[in-house]
Amino acid sequence: MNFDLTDERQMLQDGLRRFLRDKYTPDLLKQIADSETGTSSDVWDGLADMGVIGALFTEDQGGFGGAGFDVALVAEEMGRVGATDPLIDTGILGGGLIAALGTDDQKAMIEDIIAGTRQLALAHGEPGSRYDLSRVGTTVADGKLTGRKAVVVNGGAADTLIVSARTFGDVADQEGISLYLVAADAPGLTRRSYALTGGGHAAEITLDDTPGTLLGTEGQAFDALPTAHARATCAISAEAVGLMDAIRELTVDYLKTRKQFGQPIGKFQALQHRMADVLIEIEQARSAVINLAGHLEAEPAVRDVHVAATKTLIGQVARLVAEESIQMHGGIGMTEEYGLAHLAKRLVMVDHRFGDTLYHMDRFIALAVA
Amino acid sequence: MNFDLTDERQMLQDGLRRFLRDKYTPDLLKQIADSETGTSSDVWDGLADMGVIGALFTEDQGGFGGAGFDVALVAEEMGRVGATDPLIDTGILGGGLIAALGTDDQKAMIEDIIAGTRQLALAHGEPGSRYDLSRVGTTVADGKLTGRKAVVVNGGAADTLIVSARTFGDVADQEGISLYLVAADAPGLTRRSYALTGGGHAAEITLDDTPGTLLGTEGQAFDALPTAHARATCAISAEAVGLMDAIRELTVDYLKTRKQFGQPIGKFQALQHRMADVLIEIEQARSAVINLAGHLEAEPAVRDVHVAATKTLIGQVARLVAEESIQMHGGIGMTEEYGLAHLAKRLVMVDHRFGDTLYHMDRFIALAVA
Amino acid sequence: MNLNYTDDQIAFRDEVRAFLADNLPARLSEKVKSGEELTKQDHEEWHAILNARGWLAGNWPVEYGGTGWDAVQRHIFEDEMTKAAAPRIVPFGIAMLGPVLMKFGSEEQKAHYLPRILNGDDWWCQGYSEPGAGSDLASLRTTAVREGDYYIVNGQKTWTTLAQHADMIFCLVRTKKEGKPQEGISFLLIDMKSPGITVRPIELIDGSVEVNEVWFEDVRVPVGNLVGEENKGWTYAKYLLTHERTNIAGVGFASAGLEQLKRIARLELSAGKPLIENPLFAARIAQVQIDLMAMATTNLRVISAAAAGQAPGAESSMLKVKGTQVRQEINALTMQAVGPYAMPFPSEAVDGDNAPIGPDYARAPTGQYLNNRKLSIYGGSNEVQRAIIAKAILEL
Amino acid sequence: MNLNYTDDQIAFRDEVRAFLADNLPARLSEKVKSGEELTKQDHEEWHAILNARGWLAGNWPVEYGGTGWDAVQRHIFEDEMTKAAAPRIVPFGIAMLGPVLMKFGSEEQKAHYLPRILNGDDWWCQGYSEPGAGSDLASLRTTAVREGDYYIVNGQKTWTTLAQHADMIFCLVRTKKEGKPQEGISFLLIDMKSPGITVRPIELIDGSVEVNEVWFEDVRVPVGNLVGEENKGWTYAKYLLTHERTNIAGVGFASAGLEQLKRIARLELSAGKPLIENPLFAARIAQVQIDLMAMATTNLRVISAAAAGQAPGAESSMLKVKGTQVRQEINALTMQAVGPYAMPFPSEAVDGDNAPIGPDYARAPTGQYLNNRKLSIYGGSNEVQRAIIAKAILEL
Repeated sequence: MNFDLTDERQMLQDGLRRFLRDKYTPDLLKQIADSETGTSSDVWDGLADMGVIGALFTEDQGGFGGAGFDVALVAEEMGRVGATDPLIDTGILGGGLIAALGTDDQKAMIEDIIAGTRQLALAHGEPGSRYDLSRVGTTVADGKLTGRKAVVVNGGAADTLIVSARTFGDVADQEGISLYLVAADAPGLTRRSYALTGGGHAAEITLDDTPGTLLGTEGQAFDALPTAHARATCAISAEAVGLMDAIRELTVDYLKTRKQFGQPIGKFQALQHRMADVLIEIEQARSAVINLAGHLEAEPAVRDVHVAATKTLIGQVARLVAEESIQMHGGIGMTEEYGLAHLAKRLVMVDHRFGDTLYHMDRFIALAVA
Repeated sequence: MNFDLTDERQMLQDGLRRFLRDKYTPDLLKQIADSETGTSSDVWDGLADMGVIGALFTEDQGGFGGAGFDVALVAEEMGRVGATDPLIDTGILGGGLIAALGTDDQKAMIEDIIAGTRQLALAHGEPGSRYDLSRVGTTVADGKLTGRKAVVVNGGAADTLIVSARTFGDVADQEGISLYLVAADAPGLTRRSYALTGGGHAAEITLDDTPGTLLGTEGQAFDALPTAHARATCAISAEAVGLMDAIRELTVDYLKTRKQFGQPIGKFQALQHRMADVLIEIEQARSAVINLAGHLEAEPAVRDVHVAATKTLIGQVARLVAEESIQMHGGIGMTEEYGLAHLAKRLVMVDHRFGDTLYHMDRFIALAVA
Repeated sequence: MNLNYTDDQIAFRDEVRAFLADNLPARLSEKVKSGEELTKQDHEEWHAILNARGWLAGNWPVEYGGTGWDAVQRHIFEDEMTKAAAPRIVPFGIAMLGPVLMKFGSEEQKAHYLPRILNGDDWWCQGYSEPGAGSDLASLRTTAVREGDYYIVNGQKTWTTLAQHADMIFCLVRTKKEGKPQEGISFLLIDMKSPGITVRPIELIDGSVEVNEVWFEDVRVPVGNLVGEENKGWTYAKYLLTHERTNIAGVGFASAGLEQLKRIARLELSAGKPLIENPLFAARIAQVQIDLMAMATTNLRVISAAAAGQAPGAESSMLKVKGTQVRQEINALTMQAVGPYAMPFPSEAVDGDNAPIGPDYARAPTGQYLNNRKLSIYGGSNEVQRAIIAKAILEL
Repeated sequence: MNLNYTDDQIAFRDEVRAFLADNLPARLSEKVKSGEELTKQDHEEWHAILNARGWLAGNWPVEYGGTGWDAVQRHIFEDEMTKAAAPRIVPFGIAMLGPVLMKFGSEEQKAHYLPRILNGDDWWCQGYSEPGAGSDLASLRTTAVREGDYYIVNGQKTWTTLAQHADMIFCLVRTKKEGKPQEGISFLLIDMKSPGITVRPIELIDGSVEVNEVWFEDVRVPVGNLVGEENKGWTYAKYLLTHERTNIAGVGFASAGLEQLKRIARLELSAGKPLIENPLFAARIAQVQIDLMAMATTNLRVISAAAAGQAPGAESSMLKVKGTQVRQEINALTMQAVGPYAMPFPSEAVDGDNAPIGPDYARAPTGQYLNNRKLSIYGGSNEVQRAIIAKAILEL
């Protein structure tokens, strides 16, 4: 039992933290927010150079990490500055699925991903599919895809999309789902990209007889999705803890400086106690992420208990931290200009990807209570 | 729209409050707690003399009240002193069912009830039936009852029991349930009486070929039970509000007098804010009881929405008030000797009669959400 | 004790309901339902319709052109307005300034301003908050120095709602620096077109622009624009605050929000079934519905006491806290109900120019959730309300 | 970062597990499972079994007859003990007084008292709290006045757990009235058989009798019973408090409680189905299980840091608060699970003489719920812990 970082991870953490601290100025955040894609190629190149994208892949896959604790470490640091770079979409979902299912030719793409020269997105969810992984209505005939994909994060900036489609079966069947690699500029593909509340962009994607290349076995792609989502859940949960730490720092600083009735509001006992409760819950969230990261490579039955437990707790604590921090700030916490707004919104929106507290509580009950 | 008491009710409230304040000394509470039956005939006679038992019955039934607001008023005053007298069991459940279902001969008993010379109990629940009103396994053949009845409040002191039994149908069917009047000293009836956590006594009752007299139509008694339970729920909810008021007073007094670190602990802002939240919830509970009392005579579909809503809220607020008040008292709140113990335990136990927060939340969802 | 309306009250409710059915433009109620921001013109249009019927100023006596309604009638009116998804009446002139002028204003001020409020000639905003003085109004720093027939005003106000539309602002300003901090405050009416006033909009967390910073640099205000006596402004402000507290629970908003939540939860599918049939989500809805049922009755108890002439006291603080909790919880559940389609940034999702992203009902909830964080902050934060309860009711 | 035990730790765990399987009397574990109060003889029997194996003093170094275990080993031992439903080791001699004597006691005191603690010759209790001095120990009023070779002790202690069984009490007493209130406190060992000591049991809300009031009236205590220096008792008390904080989260108790809850929820039927299949109740269980999973890891993080030599700081305050919340919630759910059979008064329901009222598993939950209200009150109330967190970690 050991909760210390290995030397390699400690180095990665130190370097990444320094890099992000320097890069992520308020100006950069604004510039990213105002950009067409919600990303910064400058930051992305830097991440690639430092080996941060590579840290999401195992040595077998051509990376130099890839374990749960690598994913968590990187994501937590990204969260700490409110970064919106699409590591989850390009690296974990896109790259992860190619690594899991791809032919040798297809896997060659991972080198580009690690080098930072390729952007991916997983176009899986559809209007009305909510968080159900097996609900796929997009059809495929002769390798041509037709359907609609919803809230595809990084879908506007990606040059390659991984698109799910139904080869056979009913709309909610696990059997019969196939994955395809689709070029963003393929015929019949239209995308409408828009800014997200939590930063970054997503796209609504329409496919109309759009050609794609099969990724993995036809009709048998489903099993790869829970694994990719477990890793993405670990990442977004760790990112949430980074966001919580940043928000906590901001709020504690504010409590120390903002004065009311002649003293810093942090001297008011009611706020002290509430902030103590917030801190306790953040530590709970941190431990939950450790649990998930440490079981990410475990057998699916064990792993999924931790996926469900961790994402439930993260969603709950995220709401508490965001709401309490805005409340303790008062009016200033409501303004877009102040640094809290972006962090708090990004934190709240964590609950809307890869299943919310409701979805995961139901899963946890099924897996671990009854 | 009017939230004032009528003159008659105001008089009843004033008189009853004065009577109970004078009667319910710590000595009396201890004397009742140590008694065989958990009751005081002295108090009971006084309640009868004041017309308090009669206030639970309509004029048609020989009483002088009987509306939801009468029930709530009386019960709230009883709660305010932590009284354990079996008004609910003898008056509302026992008397109410006889008034609803009895023959003219049987109804003559109500006069005795109002006069305070008769004690009743409803022996309906059975081991394992939990809060399900239709789950009856006690059998009846030729007017002789055989079975077990569980946690029959006032079952030890009652001279007459109203016992449910199944004439036909499956164990959980609403159809097929009959009610019988059974004398406490009837052959084949044994009772084991014991003290309750919230004060008063209950009994486990075993019936072995015990004779009873049919009350109402054979096999068709079920419909009377939800009505009787709605009235009992109104009473116990109002009693809970009385208990909450008493506990709040005790706690606020304690906060004003108990000193720590050189000042009354009521000056600590964290406790002030928590106590304010407690107060807000008590007002919610009070309003919930008004809602139920005001709809107790409404059609069952409307009434039952309020039964479910009110009992859910009461259970939640009861737990909050009991736990916060003990916590704010510290060690002294844990001792049996101090007045809080009895009140807090009685309040917590409210959730274990007539359906708990879980039961009523499920009911509310079925009746009012979907 | 009687929970039902009297026959007269029922007749009044029916009258209001019929009027709204006939006179509320569908275009406006659609905007309200979808959570779209209303323009100044929208508000003016609706005010004019109500004013034509004599129903704009529910809390004004008849002599000033108000309705003369009692608290129960006002409640019924507000309740019907909310149910019909009518735009809320902009409170600054009608609900806030009006009562202050009637009680403390000069005859000239009353004769001049009150009709202009009703007619929509003046759009008012409120200049209370300052940077560094939120719930702590006594530490106000904007100054007004008398020079002849004018006050010269310097300083900064913030959180000034809809100042970008305003013709006039009523302001708390400091006219004396000595003595207790509350004592040197005056209540001044200022023309927003005066030279030296700058308005800077503040973008809020949901992308909306409804509050502003207002700067005063050597702004000249005629002494005739002082309300009541100099240095007595704190008294008038407190009087106004108690009037601001009517409908503080927001029962109507909560009821409308709950209906919206249930509608969405019936349409959204989770694992192929309506979300509202998910027991855990149903329980969260049930919880807030149960809380709301109780709160609505607490609200009526307070209103009923007010109609009987009792002054609203710390009970309104309890309603404020519980009301915001209920509304914020409904907002959170509604945002949760729309699932991944809660993610698009509100201003992109709500903007009418593009086709909507996701289902129609998914456009508003995230913005509402974010924007309504303000409920527990403004109008006296919930922390301030708890302090009032502890002091005034518990006497701690 | 590695969540798994090392091979050595696994071997140790297996060794403990095997020992408990062979040596824990079933009679004792049955009592623990049913929530029955243990007698003094029960505790002594179990202490003797552990002492024979050399495992009674997990937190003592080997030289004093302890195990010399590190924090992880202690955690494994406690975890296995809880899983096996072994009686907890009575903490007053072993966990509390022992470390203080080792660090601050004289050689004579160590030589005399430490072996007697292990052998069960002395049953100790703790004399800290007084009426009017709960979390605020500095306002202590029991006095010890030196007269020749004796201190004369007068005053009153309260909440003295198991004093009715005790041979000895370690006490904080005031030996100086001047200066800061913390400065005049001394740490004294007192024979409970001394003339002038009166013990009065306090009946708790669940009917149990585990705490007492202890009066001292001119009690003569040899000066040799002073630990360390006069007026330095506050330092020793604080040292003891940090030691009391091990296992403060009560993860083992919570895990055992959760198992009990689930077992009951599988047996209880609601509407004909096991209660655990009710989605709302399942969600409440899930919530506390999720909280516990995270808390258990927080606990290991703190233990792991302690094993690496870091002093436990305010993290233990976080564990205290969360630990009590989790355990109290489990208690509340378990009481709810047993339904109407939660109503019989605990001492009647648990009393072994009569046949049980209701199902066997229904006897304990109400008493456990009521009794465990203490968790958030004693050992530094949760309010005190929040203050520590705010000060030590947040630096507010």
